[in-house]
Amino acid sequence: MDKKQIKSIIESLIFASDAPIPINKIREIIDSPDRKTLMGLIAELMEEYQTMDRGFSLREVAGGYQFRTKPECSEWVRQLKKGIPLKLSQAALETLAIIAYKQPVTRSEIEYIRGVDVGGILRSLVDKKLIRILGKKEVPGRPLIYGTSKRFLEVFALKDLSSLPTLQEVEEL
Amino acid sequence: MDKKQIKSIIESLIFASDAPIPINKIREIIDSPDRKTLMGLIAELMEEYQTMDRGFSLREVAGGYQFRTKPECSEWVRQLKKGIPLKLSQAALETLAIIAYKQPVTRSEIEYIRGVDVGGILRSLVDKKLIRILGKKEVPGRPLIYGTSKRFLEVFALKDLSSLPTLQEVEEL
Amino acid sequence: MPYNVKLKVFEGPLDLLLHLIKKNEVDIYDIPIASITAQYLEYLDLMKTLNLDIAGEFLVMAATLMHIKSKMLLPPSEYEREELEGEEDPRAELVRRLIEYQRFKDTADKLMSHEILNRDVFTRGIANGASEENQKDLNEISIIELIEAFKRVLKEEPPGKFFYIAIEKMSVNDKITEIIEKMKHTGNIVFQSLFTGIGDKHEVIITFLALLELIRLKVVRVIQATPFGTIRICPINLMDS
Repeated sequence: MDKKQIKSIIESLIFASDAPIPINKIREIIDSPDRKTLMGLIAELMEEYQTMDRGFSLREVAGGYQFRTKPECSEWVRQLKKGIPLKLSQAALETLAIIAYKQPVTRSEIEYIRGVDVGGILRSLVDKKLIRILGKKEVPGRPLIYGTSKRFLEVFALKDLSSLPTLQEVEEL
Repeated sequence: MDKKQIKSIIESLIFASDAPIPINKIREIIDSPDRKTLMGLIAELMEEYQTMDRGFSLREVAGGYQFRTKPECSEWVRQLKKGIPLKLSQAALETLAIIAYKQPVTRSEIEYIRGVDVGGILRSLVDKKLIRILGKKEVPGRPLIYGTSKRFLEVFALKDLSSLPTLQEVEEL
Repeated sequence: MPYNVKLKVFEGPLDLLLHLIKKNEVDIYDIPIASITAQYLEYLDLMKTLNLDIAGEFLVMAATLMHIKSKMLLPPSEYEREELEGEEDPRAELVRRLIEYQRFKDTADKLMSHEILNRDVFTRGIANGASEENQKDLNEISIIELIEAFKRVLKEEPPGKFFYIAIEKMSVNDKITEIIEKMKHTGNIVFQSLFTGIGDKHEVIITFLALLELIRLKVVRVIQATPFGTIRICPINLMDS
């Protein structure tokens, strides 16, 4: 197979997958190029879509690759979808941010930072699949510990947890 | 809006639609060009995808437009779909839940709780390696006793069974 | 004359304090505690006047503020001064918490400025038919769903099925007899099997005590062939006894 062909197969796989497709999954299916070459080809594709002025582009999210519509088109696509976009209250968002940076974290640790009870909020974040229960902490009382989910990465278009923006120092209020 | 922009919006709509999108639906959302112009733009897009050597193309199907992977790639796309994600029915999930919380448990104990035969479900859960046979119960008839497996812990990302949250803990969230 | 009160909703006492610090344009590292405390209490009063529920956390913070204030007002005694040598500012803990909280507030805002799925960007549309028969992808089932399934099952249990069992507290002697009887039938028994089917903590304890007693009386021997392997209980000349 030539490069062009491989690239079009990669595209078809990413396109056909229901969820972000990890590079290893692509390699399982087309085993010819080595990992490094494959990554290079995907990078080329991403570059092409970025410059091509199409309605969607190729993105790296949640440990895989996925086509997503471009933000410039959001106004129109929203009309098509009509679904309610994810609604998060300020309280839920703050809680989510704390969990993202402090995971694995217990409820009482979150409450110490926020200064308020977070019971209902945790429940709703679990229901929205943005966070998940990781297990129990090995301390007396064995409280549940929480972390963010793969869905969290998908929703906030993050490659992985290390691509979270760095927690900034507060310089001035 | 210039032509390029309209074309990219059309693309984003076709891409994001759950089903082939009819031209009238596109016009409802972007109302500026007349029907004829719009059809011309779509024809241009179809032409572009045909010549572009991408992994998918724009097709007119079932009274609408839809992106579809190219036939040349079908061999690989089929493999993607083949890697069946393990699916669980509601009944299977409930049975799994009973085993998780009541283990070690016999088939008749599960059936007593669920009120229906669970033979088939138990077999499929064993096949999926989510539960395993722990042994036989020391009662007349020596029925098999079931418990969850290591794979079960992996799926739910639990360190061990004692990390399984209790009903009460979830209620308190 | 009616007047409008614009009452900002605060996420909690820390949020309110940050607001007051910003409003007064004071240095967070040198909070004028008396005046900030006064304004904080004023706000709580306003909430009371408007019949708003004041969450307990706001009251706890009020107490904390007043405690800090008193610590800063009272000149330490000679004795305390020595004690206080090298001790930190009474406000330090609060300042740390405020700064930590502000960091997460900023981060939360930053998260919202990301390209958010189904708000700014969308994935390829997937036909609804794909999820046949309510089947759930195993990779997507959370523990919570497992628990919800269990709760559903418990709830669905027909009420007629419940019956009461008079709890009869078993004695250690009863249990000893039961274990010996069991061994007469089956010879060796697996340790775990002593506990299967026991729903009640009392009986678990009794069973264990009975086993200890049997070992002490040298009626049984406990064997484990490999570490973490199956523990077996074997009778010693059971027939003679």
